[in-house]
Amino acid sequence: MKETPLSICEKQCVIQAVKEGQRVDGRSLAEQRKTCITFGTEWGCCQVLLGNTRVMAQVSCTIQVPKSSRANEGMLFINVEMSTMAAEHFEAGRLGQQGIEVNRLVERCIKDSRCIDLESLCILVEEQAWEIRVDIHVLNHEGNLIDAATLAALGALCHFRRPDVTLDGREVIVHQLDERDPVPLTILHYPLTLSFALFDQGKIYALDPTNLEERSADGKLVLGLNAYRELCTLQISGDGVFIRKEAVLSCANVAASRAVEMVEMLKKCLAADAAERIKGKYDGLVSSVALEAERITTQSQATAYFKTPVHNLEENADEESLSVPKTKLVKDQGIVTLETKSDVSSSESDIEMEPLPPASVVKKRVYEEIDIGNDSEEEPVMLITKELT
Amino acid sequence: MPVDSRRLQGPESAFSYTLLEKKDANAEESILSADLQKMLIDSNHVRKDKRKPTDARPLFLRTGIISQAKGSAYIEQGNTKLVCGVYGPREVQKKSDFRLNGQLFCEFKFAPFSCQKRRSHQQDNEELVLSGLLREALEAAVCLHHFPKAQVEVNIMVIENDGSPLAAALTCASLALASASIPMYDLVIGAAVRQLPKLLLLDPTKDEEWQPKLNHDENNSNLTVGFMPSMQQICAYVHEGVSNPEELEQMLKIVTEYCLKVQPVVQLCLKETVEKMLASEGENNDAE
Amino acid sequence: MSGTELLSDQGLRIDGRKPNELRRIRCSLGIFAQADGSAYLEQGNTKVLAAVYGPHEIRGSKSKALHDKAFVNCQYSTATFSMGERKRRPRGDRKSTEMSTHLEETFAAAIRTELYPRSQIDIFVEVLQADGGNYTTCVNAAMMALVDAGVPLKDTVVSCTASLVKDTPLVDVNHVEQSGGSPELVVSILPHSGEIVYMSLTQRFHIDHLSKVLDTAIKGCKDIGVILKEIMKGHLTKLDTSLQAS
Amino acid sequence: MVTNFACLQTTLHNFVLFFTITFLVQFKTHSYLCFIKILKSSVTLFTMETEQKSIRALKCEQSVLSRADGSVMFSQGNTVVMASVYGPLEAKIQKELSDRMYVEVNYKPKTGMPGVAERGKEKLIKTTCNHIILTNLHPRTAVCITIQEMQDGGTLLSASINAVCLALLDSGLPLQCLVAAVTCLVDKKDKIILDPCIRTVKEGYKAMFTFAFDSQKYNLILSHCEGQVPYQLFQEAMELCQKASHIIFDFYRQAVLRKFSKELL
Amino acid sequence: MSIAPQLLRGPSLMAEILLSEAEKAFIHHGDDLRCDGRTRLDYRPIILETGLVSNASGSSRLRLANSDVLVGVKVELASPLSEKPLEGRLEFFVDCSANATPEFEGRGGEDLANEICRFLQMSYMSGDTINLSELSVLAGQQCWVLYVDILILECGGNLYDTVSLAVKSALYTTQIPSIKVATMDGDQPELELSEDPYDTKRLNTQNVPCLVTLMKIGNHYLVDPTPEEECCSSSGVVVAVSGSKKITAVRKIGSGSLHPESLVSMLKTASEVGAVVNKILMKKLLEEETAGKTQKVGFMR
Repeated sequence: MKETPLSICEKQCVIQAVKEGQRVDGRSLAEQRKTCITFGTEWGCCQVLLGNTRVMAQVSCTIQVPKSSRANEGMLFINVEMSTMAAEHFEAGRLGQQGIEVNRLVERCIKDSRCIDLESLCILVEEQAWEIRVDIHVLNHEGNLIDAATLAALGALCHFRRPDVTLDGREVIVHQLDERDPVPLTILHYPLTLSFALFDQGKIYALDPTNLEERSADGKLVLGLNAYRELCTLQISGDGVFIRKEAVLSCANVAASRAVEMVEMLKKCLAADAAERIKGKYDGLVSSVALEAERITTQSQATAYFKTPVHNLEENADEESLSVPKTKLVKDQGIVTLETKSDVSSSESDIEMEPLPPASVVKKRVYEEIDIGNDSEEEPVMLITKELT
Repeated sequence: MPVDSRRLQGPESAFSYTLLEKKDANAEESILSADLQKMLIDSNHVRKDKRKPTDARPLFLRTGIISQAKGSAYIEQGNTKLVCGVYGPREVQKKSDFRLNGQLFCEFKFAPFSCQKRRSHQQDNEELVLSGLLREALEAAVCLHHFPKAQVEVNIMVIENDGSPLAAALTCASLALASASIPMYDLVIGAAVRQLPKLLLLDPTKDEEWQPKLNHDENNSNLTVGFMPSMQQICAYVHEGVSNPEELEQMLKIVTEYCLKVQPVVQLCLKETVEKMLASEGENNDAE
Repeated sequence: MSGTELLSDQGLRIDGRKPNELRRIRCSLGIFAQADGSAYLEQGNTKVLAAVYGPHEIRGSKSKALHDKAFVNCQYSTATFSMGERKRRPRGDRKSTEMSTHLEETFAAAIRTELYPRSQIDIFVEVLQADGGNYTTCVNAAMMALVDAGVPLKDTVVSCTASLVKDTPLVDVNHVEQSGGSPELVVSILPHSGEIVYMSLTQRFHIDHLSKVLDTAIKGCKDIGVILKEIMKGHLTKLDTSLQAS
Repeated sequence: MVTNFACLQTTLHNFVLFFTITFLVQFKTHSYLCFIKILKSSVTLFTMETEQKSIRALKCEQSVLSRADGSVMFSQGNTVVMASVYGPLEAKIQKELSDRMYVEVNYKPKTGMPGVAERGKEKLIKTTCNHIILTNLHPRTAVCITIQEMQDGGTLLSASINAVCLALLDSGLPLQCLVAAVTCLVDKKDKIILDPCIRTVKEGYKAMFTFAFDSQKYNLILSHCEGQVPYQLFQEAMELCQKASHIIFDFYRQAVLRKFSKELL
Repeated sequence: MSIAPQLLRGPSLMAEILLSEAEKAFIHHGDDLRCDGRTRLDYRPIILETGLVSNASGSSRLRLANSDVLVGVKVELASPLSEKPLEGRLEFFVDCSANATPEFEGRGGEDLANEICRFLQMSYMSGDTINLSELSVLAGQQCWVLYVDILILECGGNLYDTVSLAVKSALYTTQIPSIKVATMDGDQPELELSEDPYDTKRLNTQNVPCLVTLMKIGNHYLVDPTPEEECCSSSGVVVAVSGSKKITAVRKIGSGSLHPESLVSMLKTASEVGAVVNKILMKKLLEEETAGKTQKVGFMR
């Protein structure tokens, strides 16, 4: 499948807006979309939402023979997977040019900046070492895959715990997770990427571009930074992009301060996750299903507006239904009780927002969170008794 | 090498148990060609399978064994067994491959169990080259201008390899093409010969085939030829090993003579095929 | 970091150059008969061959054709024997594909593609010997091949690397300096306007140094630009005299 | 009806199950059982205590992905999968079918490349989809279904099928019926555990079954079995799963209800 | 059926050349005089230079008219094949650079490369070409592997011959480091590489075969065909001829067929031509070696 081509008026609208210092989703030029990081039950699973862009990373490890050129180091392998799920023009099992670009940038940001202490992954010199593999799955492509992918990869690496090993002479004993506490990776610094879309011959730059902005821009500036304001990677690319040195420097400064905030946030999320785990009854990604209705924010409406205006016409006749009132549905049989919660918190933010013309075509989402009893898997939740049939 | 993700793979470090068989590697390497000759043939000039040097193995041919194919054939040459299926002519699938003449696509495949060492499901380098040789040979025999813009596919599957697979494949493929009613100038008959310093062995088995080994500097080689008997033309010629031009001439003579002997056998098989076809058509007509 | 080894106390680099000194550049144009344009370029021990075919009709699927400009197609390939360790595949790996993409983007910016709508220009580069700065040498060689082919350009593109050792920026990094753990900044510019068309960085350094290193790289680019322009001129006068002679 | 038996054995007391059956034509559970009964003639009947007869919490979020035509993030207990549907699309020439839609299913594991196991799952899901989608309404087109494993809670196959069904519902492709898949296993003490969690699966089991039923008459669409148990247990497990499928269908109803709630409230 | 069509198609390299009827007629019916003034058994001028690639243990660049080939030989230690524990091995790899023709872009040149590669392997397999047991370091455990990497930079006809001459020259210059097996320390033998970079040994390449391509055009056959001539011919033979005039491999190329008699006569001619080519090449290589270190010209011409 080919990607739906971008119409000239869409492109011009974006460019014009940017020139006036505005963006189609209402952000300012140096503003990022809302970022949300969640972790799975397994070690080393991290899902990142950057606006509507959704990326999941999973870290796994195996014992391998180290490379002869680096006999006392473990290995890090980064693999980006893009399937049709993320966008219609991606093909499962085959990375296109875009995929390779993302893969290489993540590799350069995380692997080449040596943020993981690979020497600590060596078990026996020249014989055995851990190979850490990061699989990054792009689930939804709404622009700025690179930032989302690096954040997810870094989050997953921070979250990951490998089984402990001990040496008995030259024999390696791998301890199962329940036998001995697993060991986290040694992270030396936290590198992240921040991307700018470049417009108007490199004079205007917009942080965290959406897909629409990426496709209308001249090119892209990707900066890899850590919390110590160190540059880890940098790339300017795009068909016919020109940029002056001054612009690069000012982007770098903006990005450096952002990177500090992002690393803070990631650390907070990691700490929150650890606290949850201690409490027990941890269900990982389940809680991110039907993620808060907060996500109906200004941006998502705007992107939706640009994406499929006609498709959503009937669906959104009235504005109030944006916030679904709290309801409790009780099944007639009296056996199955379905509780339905709905988050109303979003409605406030919506009211404050300047409605985009035409307001009626704003796409909104309805979230269902239909719980049957509580979420624990320990106890049987609901019994199917004979009466059911 | 791309990883085959469609099949369960065996452990990488596995190897054939036959390598562990008791044999003195040093001894084998240093066998002189004269001794080698003694190993392959006894003092009465009789080979291990009771053949004379210039005898070929018994040949068995049959057509129409793949019901889905336009034409097919099966050949048994001693223990070398292979099947050929012919599909087409049909439209060329890739439009950029457009050519005014018809095109031949050949695939030569050894079944995983056909050789002593297990072969992979994916085509390896040797199979690719054999496919190319087969294609070049058949292109000379098939009237490609009769089906412009179309393609014919020839698939060879070797079920058991006991020497001279390419020779058998050539005969089998031409028979299959003929049974698929693809216009041809002539049948292609394949034949192979093994050269030992003072002796030529026609239609060598796996053990008799030439193997790249040290110290066989004397005249020692293997030749496979595809011959079109009626046209007196050679459409395939592959020689490996060390020989003089004069010896090659001698080898070629033996091989072409053999091909002339095989020709009527293949013709007979083809005749039976046509008769059977006519008979079944007649039955159909009667039924109507 | 092995800074002490890479830069001696006398301020000389491992191969005896000064920090702001380029490696020797040698170049010859028109070395192939069949290509429309070709060039061979040496920057120190890094040796690259480039060939240009086109502008010609789109090859393969017609869907690649652009209605308003030429489609620039590049391939970056490395000879298997070009490095110390043997490379298993000359191309098709992710790094090579990435390089190809960047070459395409750079030359799409430099070539006056709007003159050849619905056509294609092929640029193939082959690294014969790799000794650091492979990508920059490829850009420069490809540019010379384009000049040899007579493809109209908006401006020449030149590329150069820079690094930072002991807070001293180094220009035109070789393989030892690159693999010694020091950062490498690759910059491609249009020398007339000084605008950056491509830039990439591996390894880390503090953001405060960026300005300094970037300046060094841009200076390096401009110097290379001057040298290449001389070579171009020499080639053209030679062509001119040979034409007049005949 | 087409059935594939990988392996089928009958012993005196034990009915050995190690096979995968895919029905291309839907038929009644009853007749399926008859069919199996014919295959095994003498089986002593077991009366089993079936203990855990529960299904874990179901949760879903439809239209999670902005680009797909239909998408869902679905959780069943701790199992989380995401499914997306793109279609009807223009089919590739090689894949084009003149009389119906081509269904492409991609199952993506969390780590590593998809291998043989994933292809097996793809095949099962594909045949199920072929059955429930009214493919003949869109000839010469394709639909692309992608399933991403996100968290393994023990029942990935059944969760995937349920997620695909929800995603198809979300995409608005015309369907013949809905499908609900339920997994159960027989543990070492011959107890049937419905919708097992990952810990139970890892503890080991005698057999694991996944059944899928349609929404109209709760007939069997898919049956995937591994392991060896007496026939009686198999029958019981299937009946249990059939009952459990009602909950999933109820859940679907609620999900759709939520999606179009404004019209009802 | 999952046949990748590009793998089954022959090299379509020469499809681009357009020839007029008159040109074709000249090539077909011309007397013992070819378009470029040669007779049927003449080669075009050859430029050969060795030792151009500093990262390789042996290298050569050979240009035969417009056919340009660069060969690098890398020497590496590896474990021998389980079926041949006492031998080292040669691994050929041919890469058709897209510089030669855009057709070779991506994997376009792979089938041609495979064909050349396989034929080289075939012709080097016979016992008297290279003594592979010389490459054994530690029986059954370590051996030298010579990676012969061939880079085809331009195609101006007669690739087989060009490649084989370049490979032979590269092998001639290949330096294999001296290695010593140190005293058995327990059961673990230690390999000791010589400190002196000039302490190397060379292979005996006297008998390494050269390939001779003979193309059949009309009623004649000729050596060293130009692309135009290749285009006019439907068949020919490639013959590997060792230094001792022996034939080590033959294969028919092209989609045409040959009469047995003409085939035999082609083989005889090929062995004569091959012997001469071999002799001249060895002489020139020796000359270059004895001339000592001169400035490498390479591509700077």
